[in-house]
Amino acid sequence: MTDTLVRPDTAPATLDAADRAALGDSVRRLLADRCTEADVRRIMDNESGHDAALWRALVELGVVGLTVPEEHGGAGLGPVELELVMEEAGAALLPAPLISTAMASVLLDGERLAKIADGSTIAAVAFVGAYDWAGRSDVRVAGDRLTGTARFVPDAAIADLIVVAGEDGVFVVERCDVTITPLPVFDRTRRMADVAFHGPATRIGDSSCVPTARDIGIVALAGEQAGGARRMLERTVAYATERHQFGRAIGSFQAIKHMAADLLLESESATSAARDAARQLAEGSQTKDAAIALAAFACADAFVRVAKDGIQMHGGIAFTWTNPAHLYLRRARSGAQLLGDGNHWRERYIQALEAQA
Amino acid sequence: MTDTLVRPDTAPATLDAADRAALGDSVRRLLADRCTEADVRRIMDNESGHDAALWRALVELGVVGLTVPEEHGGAGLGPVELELVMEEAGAALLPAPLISTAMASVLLDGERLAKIADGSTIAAVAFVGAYDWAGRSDVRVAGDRLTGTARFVPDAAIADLIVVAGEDGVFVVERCDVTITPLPVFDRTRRMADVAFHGPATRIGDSSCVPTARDIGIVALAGEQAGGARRMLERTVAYATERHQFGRAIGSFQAIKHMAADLLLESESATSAARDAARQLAEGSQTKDAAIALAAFACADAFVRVAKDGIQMHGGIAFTWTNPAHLYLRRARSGAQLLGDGNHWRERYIQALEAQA
Amino acid sequence: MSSGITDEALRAEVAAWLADNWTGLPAHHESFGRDPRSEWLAKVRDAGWATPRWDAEWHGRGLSNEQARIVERAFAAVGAPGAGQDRSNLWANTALAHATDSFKRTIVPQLLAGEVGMCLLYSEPGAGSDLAAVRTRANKVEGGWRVTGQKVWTSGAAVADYGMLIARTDWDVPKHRGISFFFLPMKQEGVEVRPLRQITDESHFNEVFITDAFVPEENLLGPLNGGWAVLQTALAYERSVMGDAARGPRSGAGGPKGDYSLLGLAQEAGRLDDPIVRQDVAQVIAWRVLNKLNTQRAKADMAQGTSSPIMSLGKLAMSRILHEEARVRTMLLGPESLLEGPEHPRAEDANFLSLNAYFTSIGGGTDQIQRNIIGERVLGLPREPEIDRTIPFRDVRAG
Amino acid sequence: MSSGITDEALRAEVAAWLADNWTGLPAHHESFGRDPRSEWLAKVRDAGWATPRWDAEWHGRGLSNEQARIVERAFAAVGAPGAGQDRSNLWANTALAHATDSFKRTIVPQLLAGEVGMCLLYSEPGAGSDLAAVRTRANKVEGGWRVTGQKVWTSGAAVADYGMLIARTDWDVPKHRGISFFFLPMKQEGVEVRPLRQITDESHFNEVFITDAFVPEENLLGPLNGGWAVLQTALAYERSVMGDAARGPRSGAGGPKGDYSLLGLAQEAGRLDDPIVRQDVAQVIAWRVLNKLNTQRAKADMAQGTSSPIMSLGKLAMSRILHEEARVRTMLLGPESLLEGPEHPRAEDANFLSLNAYFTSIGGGTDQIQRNIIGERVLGLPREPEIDRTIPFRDVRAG
Repeated sequence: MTDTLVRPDTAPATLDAADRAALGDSVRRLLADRCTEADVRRIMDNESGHDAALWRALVELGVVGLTVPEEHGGAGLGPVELELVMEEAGAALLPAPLISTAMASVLLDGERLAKIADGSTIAAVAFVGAYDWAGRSDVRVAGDRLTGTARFVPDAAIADLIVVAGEDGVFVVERCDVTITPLPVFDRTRRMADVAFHGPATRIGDSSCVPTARDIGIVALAGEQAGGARRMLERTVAYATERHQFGRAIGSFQAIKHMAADLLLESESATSAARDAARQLAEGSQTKDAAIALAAFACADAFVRVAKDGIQMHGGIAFTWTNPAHLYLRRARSGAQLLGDGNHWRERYIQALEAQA
Repeated sequence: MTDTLVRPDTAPATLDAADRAALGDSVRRLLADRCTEADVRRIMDNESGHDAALWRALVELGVVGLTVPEEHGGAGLGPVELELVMEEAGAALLPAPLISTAMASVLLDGERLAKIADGSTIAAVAFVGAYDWAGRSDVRVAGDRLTGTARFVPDAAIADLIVVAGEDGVFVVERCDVTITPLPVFDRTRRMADVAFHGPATRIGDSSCVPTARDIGIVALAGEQAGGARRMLERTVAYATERHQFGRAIGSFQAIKHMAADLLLESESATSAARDAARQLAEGSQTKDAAIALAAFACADAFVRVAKDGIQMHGGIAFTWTNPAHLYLRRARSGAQLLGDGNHWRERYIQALEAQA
Repeated sequence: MSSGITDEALRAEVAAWLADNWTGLPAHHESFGRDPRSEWLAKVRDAGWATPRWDAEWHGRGLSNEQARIVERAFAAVGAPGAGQDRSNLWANTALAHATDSFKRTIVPQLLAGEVGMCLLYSEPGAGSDLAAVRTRANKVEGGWRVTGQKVWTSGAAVADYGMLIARTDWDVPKHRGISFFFLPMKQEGVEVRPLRQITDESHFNEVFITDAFVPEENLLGPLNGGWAVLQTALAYERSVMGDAARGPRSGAGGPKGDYSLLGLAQEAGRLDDPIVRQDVAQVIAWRVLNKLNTQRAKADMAQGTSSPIMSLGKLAMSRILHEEARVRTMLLGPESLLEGPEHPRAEDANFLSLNAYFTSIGGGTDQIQRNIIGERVLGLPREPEIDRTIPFRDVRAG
Repeated sequence: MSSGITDEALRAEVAAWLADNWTGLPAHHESFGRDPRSEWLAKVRDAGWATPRWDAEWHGRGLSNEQARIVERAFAAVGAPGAGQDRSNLWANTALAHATDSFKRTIVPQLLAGEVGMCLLYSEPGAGSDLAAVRTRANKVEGGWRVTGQKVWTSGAAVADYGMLIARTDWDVPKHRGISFFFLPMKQEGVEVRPLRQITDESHFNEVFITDAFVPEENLLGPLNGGWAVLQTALAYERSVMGDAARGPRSGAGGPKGDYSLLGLAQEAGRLDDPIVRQDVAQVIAWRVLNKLNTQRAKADMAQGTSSPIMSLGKLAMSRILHEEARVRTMLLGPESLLEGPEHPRAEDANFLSLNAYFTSIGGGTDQIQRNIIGERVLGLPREPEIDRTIPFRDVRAG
């Protein structure tokens, strides 16, 4: 078996440069219209953290089914396009279960896939066992039955279907068969829940797709972080250009200017890492494990740093709730714990390099 | 047994503030006169790295016998005064075996001590076994015989006496009974040699004083590093004030000014750490292990950072051999490996904190 | 100045006074606004312990610095507040040094007893790092001035009786030379206080909207248009205490506090066997301890009459400590750090700190401004050329 | 511009030419001074491969960028040097763009064949970051100029035939407007070259003392007093290749080289089981790989005709990488890092790198200057007010 493609059984199409640019543009336009800062704040204050109308618009644009094969009603595209879309999602702080559905798209089969693509099902993915990076979940598999609790499952509270992925295989469980406990989260643009299992579950596959699902998740998240970092830097540079102190734009002071230069290096490096990981995953490169690991920590670290230093560069205005800077920091912090933290992925990176050598 | 004082059997005198200031002044004056940059470069280029006349002057000032009890012809002072003297030594990049003789003063007995104080003997200390932090030496003890090689022993090539300190006790070996191989070193103000033992050795004590000898070494080294950092910062600030580019002193640019502010924090913290470790060692404080460990890594890191960033702040002029900036970096780098590196002492620090808790 | 009393006699007198008078305070008190401890503080003031270094005219005893510390230590030993305000009370010091005679006779005793609530009206939306760019205007009218403008980052404004205000009184001179300093009465129409929501979702600060508010002539401190110098002395008081004063995690249940709290958290979280964690925890604790050692050394230097460069480093040091501690706390907690709210106090601490660290690194002068100050005033590096220092404020570009 | 040749035909032609002509080069060559590969390079030039994008007049073939890359790739595939100098040859590009007609007819062919040695005479002891502050003077005389001054940081000066020189030709205008750009003949009395001892104890650079040296009229590049603009285009060439070009450890025996060499060193040193080491090694390797990915992306962007902000980041990135790699190498070696000399190649590498990293972080514009450039030219942040930009150079404070 190979885990080099999004799905072992379908080769993802790859758009040419012009179509790729058009895809990015269309997502950017949609989000500029439907996912403004005011929209983000409104959705944050929702109990569910979800906006069904916005999700519907994303379905219609084909973004939700982006990596679902065409035969199941999706766009049949791959990691490269997913990463591109996620850069826009990150820039706009889009509160929507795109990473979850992208990971689920790798794990689900025929009809369930079609329902992801047409928007009638939202799926959340719980990694368990060896794939639960921090070892917080205690889900046990006995035959086709699941018990125990999966912790910190993104988007579980709005999911119709919970996909459980671990070394014992892939299972789906209907919402009605689990107990979902939404968690109070620091980043309200990315909701989490604990999911308790009481037995009923359907095994839909072995564990062979699980690494790819996680890799797709990393690529999507890395794209989000690269896009978030870039937008936060743009906002900060714009503010530093317009804000005057001591009769000068604060961006003319070396203290601010030099921080901005360092952040550009972070943000551009994140973009390079995310895109390279996407490309290597799409191509099934021999060195993709290293590329994925690199993107995982480089993009997370970059987004946190750009958001952190960006607030500092703003000064007092960014210490207020009404300024959006802290929303980027919250998003950066949540992403940095989602599928493994920096130390975890630096360790996996060096393991991958050792394996390559 | 107690290892809270310099020697278990002698309480070190402590000078009052005025006498302490006078001691510092007298050392500073001597070094300003006899250990100029030109002197340091001349001694660096010596084969031995040693200047007997300068050493003699230090003996006469009482610096060499500073921590030797008065009954053996020393000044009978303690870690606090040693630290103070070493700040001046570090500032002047003094190439002289002061740390070695201070450590030896803790380990040696009556007549040998007197010969340290009167300058007729130079002693080098080789930590072996559990006290060899990096585990590079392979000295074996069989009864009163020593075999194997102690590596990276500071000042061994000019020593009359090698003091071997480990968990099996303290031994002295005459120069004529060992093979000394001087090592080519990056910091030529601090020479090292490998010392091969061929049997003959005299046991002069058990291991009870060994930790104190190492602690005294750390305090002396920390003082040197704090003094070196401070002087390097002063030089850098002076250059940044006098050097003009773009019609302005470069120190008026935030890029330089803000680095200088950060370095002041490093350099002042190093001074605080070194003095606190000296005080706690002198007082036999319950928390002295933590204080020693803190000084060990804080002062080493601070000196390296001030020297490193100081070169950067100078610009091209500091990339030349004739500018003394690199001499500070060399000295900082050698000190950082002398009695344990930063990671080693951070680990020991947290062990000390655990033991305190 | 020598008061003629011996150290022993002074020690005995203050001990006896405390024995007679000190019975403790109500358990809870709010630190802004009118001080509920006023009754006690008035007693301390009247006994001469509030301001032992000042003359009797100002409720003091004309003691030397050394003797005043005897008084302070005696109060500290029993936990009684109120002594030594001649060093610590920003408001009273500022008023005594700069207020008109008539005003300070009224206000200084009240300030020493905490009978009036105070707030600071310095920063504006357009004047943060650059306080001299304030655009709040005070126009001369009969008997005083009429003030209009907007202030931000004001603590305690809602319960304050006076605000220490800087406002522009001359627009046709360079910016530092057209500012005056006032005690603005807060309880009047024309002063509106709105809470400011912080990124931590708390509201410790306010915006203050001032519209045609009146400040009487006698409430001017220092000369008209000489407010910049008054402000500098007031800011110096603040800065000298800032390094120690950074606020820690807000939760009461987040494990042991203080310099070594990270060690406890690492242990609790079962992470203390990880060598990487051990290095990071050691480094953050080390910075905390070094900052404390620096401060002790600075205080010792100052006691000996030497000026110390170290004091000004405290705030900058604390800023690095807090941001780095937030990072390490987050690393220790892993996914648990995604949570917030009172049921997750350790996560709450880590997240709160990750945001509240900016209170130290931005508030009261950003780290960048702090580095300027250290570079120029401590290390003596040359100032940056200031393009707006010599032109009339009207012509300065703002935004 | 289209040359009319198809890709296939071009590919065939260059392959055939290489098959006929390329037989390899002498194993060893010195990279400064007269190029011993001149005979080969002259052949490449005359065949039109040295400058395929240029017109036939300048030994080129008027190929498009894409077709020129076909030529370059064909040369690279067999390891033959000399192709594509229309992008890489600093000297020839500068001369072609700015030299007088008569001078460039002589010099450009020689430069393409490496028949003349070149060096840069920009920096001075008082003009490092601030190149526009040069004080070397060129005074007009019959038939040319007489030059007097001191230059530093000159590579290859001892074997150079010409130096690209900036010198002041007008002292009564602001600094950028009184500079001229020359090809100074180096082999003359009045030009003295002294090796400069670096902190690494090497001497790759020289000081050049110029005393009344003569430069003929036709060796002026660009307009008189218009040298600043010429310099800018020359510097742009340099900067665009700097990110990749930082020199690594000098020892030949210091373990595997390249992006992953730290991994090999850690293994060799028996330190790869230490989790702290693993984190640090991973991070440094990551930075190297990220820098490479950034550069690839920049090149791809430029190939598509978009300008890329990433290119300018390479040097800054490399500076961090080298300093940090020196730290990690030192940590890996422990006390072994105290040593130097050829018998201790791993220590030699670590120590050399700890010093030579400044070649990248200071040389060719300090990191601080790079951050200015990135902030201003890439991010579009406003320039710092420059106090000496508008005053006559005579009046500028120097030191």
